[in-house]
Amino acid sequence: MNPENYLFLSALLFTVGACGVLLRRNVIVLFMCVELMLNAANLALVTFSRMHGNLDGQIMAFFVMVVAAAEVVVGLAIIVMVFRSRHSASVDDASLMKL
Amino acid sequence: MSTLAPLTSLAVETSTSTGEAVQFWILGPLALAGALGTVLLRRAVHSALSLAGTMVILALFYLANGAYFLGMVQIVVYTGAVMMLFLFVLMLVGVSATDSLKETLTGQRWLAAGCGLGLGVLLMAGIGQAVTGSFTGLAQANAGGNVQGLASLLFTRYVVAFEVTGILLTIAAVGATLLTHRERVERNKSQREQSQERVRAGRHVPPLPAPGVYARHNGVDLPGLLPDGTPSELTVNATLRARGQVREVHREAVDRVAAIEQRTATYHGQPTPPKPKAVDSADQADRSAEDDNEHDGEHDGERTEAAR
Amino acid sequence: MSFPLLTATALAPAIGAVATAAVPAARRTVAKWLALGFSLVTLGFALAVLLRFDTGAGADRFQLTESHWWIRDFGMRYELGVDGVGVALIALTAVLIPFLIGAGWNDADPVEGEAPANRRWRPTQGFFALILLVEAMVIMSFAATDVFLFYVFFEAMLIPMYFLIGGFGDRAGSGDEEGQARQRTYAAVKFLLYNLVGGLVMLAAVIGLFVATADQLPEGTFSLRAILEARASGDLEFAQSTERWLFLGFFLAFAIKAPLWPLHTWLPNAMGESTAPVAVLITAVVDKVGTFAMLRFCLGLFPEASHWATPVVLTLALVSIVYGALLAIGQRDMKRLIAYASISHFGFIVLGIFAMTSQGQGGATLYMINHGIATAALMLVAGFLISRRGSRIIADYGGVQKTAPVLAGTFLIGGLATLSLPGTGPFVSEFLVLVGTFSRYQVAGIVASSGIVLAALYVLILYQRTMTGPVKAGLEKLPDLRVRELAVVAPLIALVVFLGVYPRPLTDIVNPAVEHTLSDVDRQDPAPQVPAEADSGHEAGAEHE
Amino acid sequence: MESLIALLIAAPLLGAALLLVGGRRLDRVGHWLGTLLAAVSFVLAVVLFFDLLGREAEDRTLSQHLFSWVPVADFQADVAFQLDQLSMTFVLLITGVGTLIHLYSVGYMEHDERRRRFFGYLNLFLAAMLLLVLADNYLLLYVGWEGVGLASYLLIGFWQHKPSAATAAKKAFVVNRVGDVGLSIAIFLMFTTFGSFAFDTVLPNATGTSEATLTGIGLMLLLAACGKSAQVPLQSWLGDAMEGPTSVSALIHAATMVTAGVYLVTRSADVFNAAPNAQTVVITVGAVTLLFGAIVGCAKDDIKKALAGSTMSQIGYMMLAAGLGPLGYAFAIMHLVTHGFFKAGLFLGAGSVMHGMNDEVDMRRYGGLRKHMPITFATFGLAYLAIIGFPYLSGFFSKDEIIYAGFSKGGGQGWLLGGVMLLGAALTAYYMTRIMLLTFFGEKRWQPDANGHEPHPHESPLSMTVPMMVLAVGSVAAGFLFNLGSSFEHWLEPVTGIAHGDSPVSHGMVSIAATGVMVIGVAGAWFQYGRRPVPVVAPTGNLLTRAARRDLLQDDFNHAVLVQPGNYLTRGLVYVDHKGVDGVVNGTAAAFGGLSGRLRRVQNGFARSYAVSMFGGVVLLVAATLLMRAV
Repeated sequence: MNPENYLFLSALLFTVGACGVLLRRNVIVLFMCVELMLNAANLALVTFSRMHGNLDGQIMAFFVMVVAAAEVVVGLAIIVMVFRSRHSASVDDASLMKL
Repeated sequence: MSTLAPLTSLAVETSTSTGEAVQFWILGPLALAGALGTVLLRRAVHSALSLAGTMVILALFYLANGAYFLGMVQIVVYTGAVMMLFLFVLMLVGVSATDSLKETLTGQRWLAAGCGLGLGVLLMAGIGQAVTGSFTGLAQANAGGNVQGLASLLFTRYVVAFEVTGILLTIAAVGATLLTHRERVERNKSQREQSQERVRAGRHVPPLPAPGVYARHNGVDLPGLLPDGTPSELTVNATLRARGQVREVHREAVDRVAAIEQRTATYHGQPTPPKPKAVDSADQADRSAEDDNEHDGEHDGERTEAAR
Repeated sequence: MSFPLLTATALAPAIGAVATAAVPAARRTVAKWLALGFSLVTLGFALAVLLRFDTGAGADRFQLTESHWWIRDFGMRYELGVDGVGVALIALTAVLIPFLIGAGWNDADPVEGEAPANRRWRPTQGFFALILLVEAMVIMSFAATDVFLFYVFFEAMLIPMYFLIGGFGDRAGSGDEEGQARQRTYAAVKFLLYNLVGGLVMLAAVIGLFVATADQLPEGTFSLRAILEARASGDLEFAQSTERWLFLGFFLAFAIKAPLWPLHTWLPNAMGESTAPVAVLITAVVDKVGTFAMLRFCLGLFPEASHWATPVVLTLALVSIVYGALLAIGQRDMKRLIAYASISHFGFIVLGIFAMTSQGQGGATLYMINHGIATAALMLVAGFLISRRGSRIIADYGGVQKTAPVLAGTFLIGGLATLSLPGTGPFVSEFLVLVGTFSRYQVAGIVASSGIVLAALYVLILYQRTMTGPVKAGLEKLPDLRVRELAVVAPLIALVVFLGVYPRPLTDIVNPAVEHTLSDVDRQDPAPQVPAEADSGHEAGAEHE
Repeated sequence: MESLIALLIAAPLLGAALLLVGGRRLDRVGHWLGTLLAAVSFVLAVVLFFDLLGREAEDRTLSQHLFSWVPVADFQADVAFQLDQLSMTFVLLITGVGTLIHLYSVGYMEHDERRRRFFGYLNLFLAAMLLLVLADNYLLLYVGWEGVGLASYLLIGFWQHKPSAATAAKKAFVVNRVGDVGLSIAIFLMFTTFGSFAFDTVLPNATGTSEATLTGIGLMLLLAACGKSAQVPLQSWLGDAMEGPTSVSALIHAATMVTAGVYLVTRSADVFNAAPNAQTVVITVGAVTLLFGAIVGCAKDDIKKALAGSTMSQIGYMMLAAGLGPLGYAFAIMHLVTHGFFKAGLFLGAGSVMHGMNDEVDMRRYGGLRKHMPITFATFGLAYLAIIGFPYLSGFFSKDEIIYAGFSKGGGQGWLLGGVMLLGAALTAYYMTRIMLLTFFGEKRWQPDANGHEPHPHESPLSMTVPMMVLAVGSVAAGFLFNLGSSFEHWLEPVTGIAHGDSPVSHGMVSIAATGVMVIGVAGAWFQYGRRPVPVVAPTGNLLTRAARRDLLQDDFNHAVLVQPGNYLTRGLVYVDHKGVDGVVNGTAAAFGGLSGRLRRVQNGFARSYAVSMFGGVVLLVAATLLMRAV
C-alpha cells in the first residue's frame, strides 16, 4: 500500500475532531476534540516527511506537540477557572459574547 | 514489540511492506473508532479514554512512519501527560457529568454535519488529487538515527523556533499557575464568625451527620440513614451531591434497620414506634411515599437516577 | 496683492463664532452682544465687497479674486471670486444674520431649573456661535470658485446646522417635552441624512470632474475659472455621457439642498421643529446655496447637459410650485405652512434658472434675495407669535389682530410679500421669472402663474385664521411686539418694500452675471415677433382658446 | 404741469403712510388729514383738467417719467405716468367722489376706534386707483390693479372681528387674484409679442399683429376685467364685499374700483378692435352679467346686496358697451361716470339709513322712513330716478346711448343686444323701485334688534348728508352736461375713437322704448310692494326667486366645483406627502434598521456557532484553493 492512506486517515480524524468541536458542549470534551485535530495534523506531517524523505515534517510535528502541550495547560487552567466561577462545564453557559 | 518488527524493513521506494499494510488496515479503523468514540460518547471520561486509545494508535503509526522519536514522545507526552491532565480536570469538574443529547442551538447539528461532510470530501478530493505513485522513504534521512537527525535539524535550522517554543512553554506554565491560583481578598472568617452567621442564617446549626451510618459499608458517598431508614443526603459531601454521585442505599439495608428497631422495641416491650414521615428533602419525601405502594429495588434505583 | 476682502468677510464671523463660544457660561449677555457685533462687522465687510464690485460694462466676470494653492497634488486651490450673483447673495446673508441674532436674542437662554448649577452648560453661547459659523461657511461657499473648495463648505455647513436644528427647539412649552425632543432629533437627523446623500453623490461627481479635466488638460483642475476658460478656448470638451452623469451628480445635491419636489420632505420637519431664526437660516440662507450652485456650477460647467435636463427640471419645478402651495394650504402648523410655501418659491427659482432667459435667471436671482428677506420677515413674526402663545398650531390662534395690532400688521405685510404683492420685492422677481419662463416655454409659464392664486390662498387663510375673527381664549392678554422685535422686523419690511419699488441697484449687479451665464449655456433671449410674423403667436393664442 | 401727476398719487400715498405708520398720536386728527390729502389731490386733478382743456384736442396727453423700475435686458419696466382724456376722466371721478366719501366717512365711522386706520386704507386705495389709471404701461397698471385689490381686501375686512367680514375679504382678494393671473398672462403675451408692455408700443402696433395673439391678449385682459369688475364668471365676491363699511361699498364697490375693468378694456381699445372674437366675448359677458345682476338685485332683502346686484348689472351695461368697440367706448365711460355719481349716492343713502337703524340691513324691517330722514330720502330718491333712467336725468342719457349703440351694432345681433338691454332697463326700474318702496314708503316695520334696542331713525349728521347732496346734484346734472353737444364723446374721441353704426331704430325711438320699459318696471314693483303690505319675513317664492336669493347659486356652484374638490385635493396631498413621499424615505430608513436588527441575531454569543461559521469559512477556502488548482 501507499503512505497516502495515512493522509486519508488523518483527514478523516481531522474532520471527526472538527465535528466534535462543533457538536459537544462539555468544554473538556470539546478540548479533546481539538487535540484530536492536532494529532491528525501531526500524522499528516509525519507522513509527508516520510514521503519526501526529509525530517522537516517531523520537526513540524514536534513543534505542534509542544505548542499543543502549552495550549492544553493554559486551556485547562481557564476551564478550571470558569468552572469555579459558574459551576458548569458547558460552553453554551458562557454565552456573554453578545452584542 | 511485535508492531516494531516491520519497521526494520523500511524505506521501500514504491510501496510499503504488506506487514505495515496489515497493521494499517487493522489499526486505522480502530483509530477512527476511537475518534468517533471521543466525539459521540456521552460521559466525558469515556471519550477521554477513547481519545487516549486513538493517540496510542497514532503513536504506532508514527513509529511505522519512521518517526521513532515522535512516536515515543506521543506516547509519553500525549497519552501520558496531556491525557492524564485531562482526566484530572475531569475529576475536578465531575467525572460522570454528562452532556444531555438535546441540541440547544437551532440548526447547529445540520450545519456541523454539513461542514464536516464538506471538509471531509474536500480533503479527500485534495489528497486524491495530489496522489503521486511513489515516495522516497526515510532511509538515508534516518541513516544516522532518527533522533540524531532530528536533533541536528532542531539545533541548527530550527534553533530559533526551538528557543521560542521553550519560552512559550515557560509562559504557559506561569500562566496556568496564575490563572488557577485564587487570590484571597478578605481575611479568613474566624470560627466564631462562621458559627454566628450560620445561626443567623438559620441553617443547620449542629455539625452534619457522618455518612455511612447504619450502611453496609462506610463509603463517603453513601448517605447515612435516618431512624426510619430513609437515607439523608445531608450526610453526603456537598461536592458529590453537586456532581450527583450519591451512592444508592439498597432497600434491604433500610428494611434491616427497620427490623432492628422493631426487635429492640419488642425486647423492651415498648410499642412499635410509628414510621415517621419526617423527611429532610422533597426528593426523599416522594421516594418514601412510593416505598409504600411498590417494592421494586432497581426500579427505585433508576428512579432516583432520574430524580437527579 | 490687494487686501483679501472675501476671505476677511468669511473669516470675520468664524472668528466671532470662536470668540462667542469662548465666553464663560455666566456671561450670556456678553456672548449675545459679541455675536451681534461680529455679525455687524461681517455686514460691514459685505458692504465693502458690494461697493468694490464693479458693475460697469467692461468689468470682468469674477472680481475680488484670490487664488492660492491648497493641495497641489490634487490640483485643489483656495480660489475665491464673486460675480454679481455671488455678491448679491453674500450681501443677503450678511444682512440677514444680525436680524436673526436679534430675533433669537432670548431663544437659547437656559430654561429655568435646567441645571444652572452646571457651570459648563452654555447653550446661549453655542447657539450664537453656531449661527456665526454657518454664516462663515455660507459666505465661503458663495465666494468659492474652486469646485472642491465649494464642496468642502457646502458639506461642512451641515454640521452646525445639525446642532442648531437638533439642539434648540422653540419653547412651545406644550407639556410634552420628550415628544418635542424626539421630533427635533428626527428632523435634525433627516436633514443631515438627506443632505449627506446629496453631498456624497456630488463628491463622486466632483472627483469625476477632476478626472475628466485631467484627461484632457495638461493637469487636472477643480478651478471653475480654469475650466470655463478651457471650455471657451475649446481645449476642454466633455464627452456627452460624462457631462450628463456629472451634471446629475451635482444637480441631485443642489436639488436636495434647495428642496425640489420630491426631495423636499426634510424641509418642513427641519423648519417646523427649529426655532424661528434657525428656520429662517435654513430657508433664507442655507438653501440659497443650492439654487446659487445650480446657477453657477450646473449651468456653468455642464451647459449641454443642462439643455438636456431642462424639460425634466422644469417639470419638477412646476410640480414643486403647485404641490408646495397646495400643501401649504393644507397645513395646520404655522411653521410647516411657511416651509411648504418656501418649497413653492424654490420651485419658482429653479424654474427661472432653467428657463435660460435673462429675465428668468435675473428674476431667479432677485427671487433668492427677496424670498430670503420676505420669508425672514414672515417667519420671525410668526416666531414671536409662537413664543407668546407657546403653540405652532394655527387653530390655537384667532383675533390676534385685536390684541396685538402691530404684530398682526407686520405679519400681514410679511404675508403679502410672500404672496408677492406688487410693491414688494418678491413681486418683481416672481414676475420676471414668469415672463422669462413664458417667453420660452409658454405652457410652463401659464401653469406657474396658477401659483399666484394659490399663494394668495395660503397666506390669506393663515392670516384670517390667526389674526381675524373673535379673540381666542387665552389670547386676551397677548402682548404686542416689543421694541427689540419691532427693531428686527421693521427694517426687513422696509427692505422688502424698497426692493419692490426700486430694485434697480440689485438688477444692475445681477444682470451682467446673468448675461455671462447665458453665454456659458449659449442661449439668447427669444426675440419678440412684432410686427406680423406670428407663428408662436398662434400657439400663444391657442393656449387660451 | 407734468410734474403734478406724480403729486396726484403722492398726496394720498403720503396720507396712507402717515396714518398707518404714524400710530396713536394721529388718532385725533387722522380722519381730517386723510380727507385733506384726498381733497388736495382732487384740486390737483382739477388744475390738470383745466390745463388739458387749454390744449389742442390732439396733444392733450401729458406724460411723466419718474425712474426706470425693473430693467432686465429687453424687459424695461419704467415708473412713468400718462395723463390723457380717459385717465383724466377717471382721475376726476376718483378724486372727486373719493373726497366726498372721505368726508362722509368722517361722520359714518365716528364711533369706530380704528377710524385713523380706516382713513389710511382709504388713502391707500385712492393712491392705488390713481396709479392704475395713470400708469403708462401695463406692468405699472398691474401694480395699481393689485393695489386696489389690497385696499379693497383691507377695507372689506375692516371689521375683522366679524368672521363673515374676514371671509368676504379673503374671497374678494382670491377671486381678484384669478383675474390678475389673466392680466399677468396678457402682459407675458405682450412682452413676447411686442417686446414691451408700454401703451405706446403695444397699442399702435396692435393692428398688423396676428389676430390669434391679440385674441389671446384680449381674452386674458377680459379675464382680469371680470375679476375686478365682478363680471360673470368671477362675480361672486361682490355681494359678500358688502360686509365692509358702507362708505367703502360706495367708493370702491360702486363708483371706482369695480369699474377698473371697463377702464382696462377701453384703454386696450386698439387690441380689442383688432380682435373681433375677443370683443364678442366681452359683449356676451356684459350681457349675461347685466341680466344676472339685475335678477339678483330683484331678489335681495339686504339693501346693500340689492344695490350690489344693481352695480353688477350696470357694469354689465358698460362692459357691453365697451365690447361694441368705437361705437360704445365713449358711452361706456360716460355711463361709468354717471353711475359713479348715482350709485355712490345710493350707497351713501343706504349707509345713512343703516346709520339711523342700528346697522339694520334688511329692507323688510324698514318702511316709512321718508318722514324720519328727509334729506336721505330726497338724495336717495334723486339718485333712484337717475339710475332707472328717468328722462333727462343722467342715467337716462348714458343708458339710452348704450342701448342705441347696441342696436346700431346692426343685424340680429343688434336687435338681440338692444332687447337684452331694454329688459335689463325694465328690471333695473323694478328692483330700484322695490328698494325705494320697501325702505321709504309703507308703514314702519322695524323691530328691536338682537340686543333689544328699539331703533329710532334719525337724520344723519351734516358731514354725511353734504356729500349725499353733492352726489345727488351730480346724478341729476351730469348726464345732461355730458350730452350737451355730445361734449363727452368729443372729449374722449382722441383716445377711444368714435364710430356711428347705422341703427335700425332711431335715437328717439330708443329713448321712448327705454322710458316705456322703465314705466313698466316701476309699475310692476308698485303692484307688488306699493299696494299691499310687505311681509316682514320673505315668502318662499318660486324657484327663480329662491335661486336669485342665493345669488343664482353662484356660491353653491363655486363650492361644488372649486372649493370642495380643492379641499379634498389638499387633504389628499397632505396625506400623500406624509405617507407617500415621506413614507418612502422613512421606509428606506426603517428597512436598513430592520436588516441590521436581523444581522445582529447572528452574534448569538455561543462559541460553537461562531466555530461553525469559522469552520464553514475554512471549507470555503479549501474549496476555493482546490478550484484554483483545478482550473
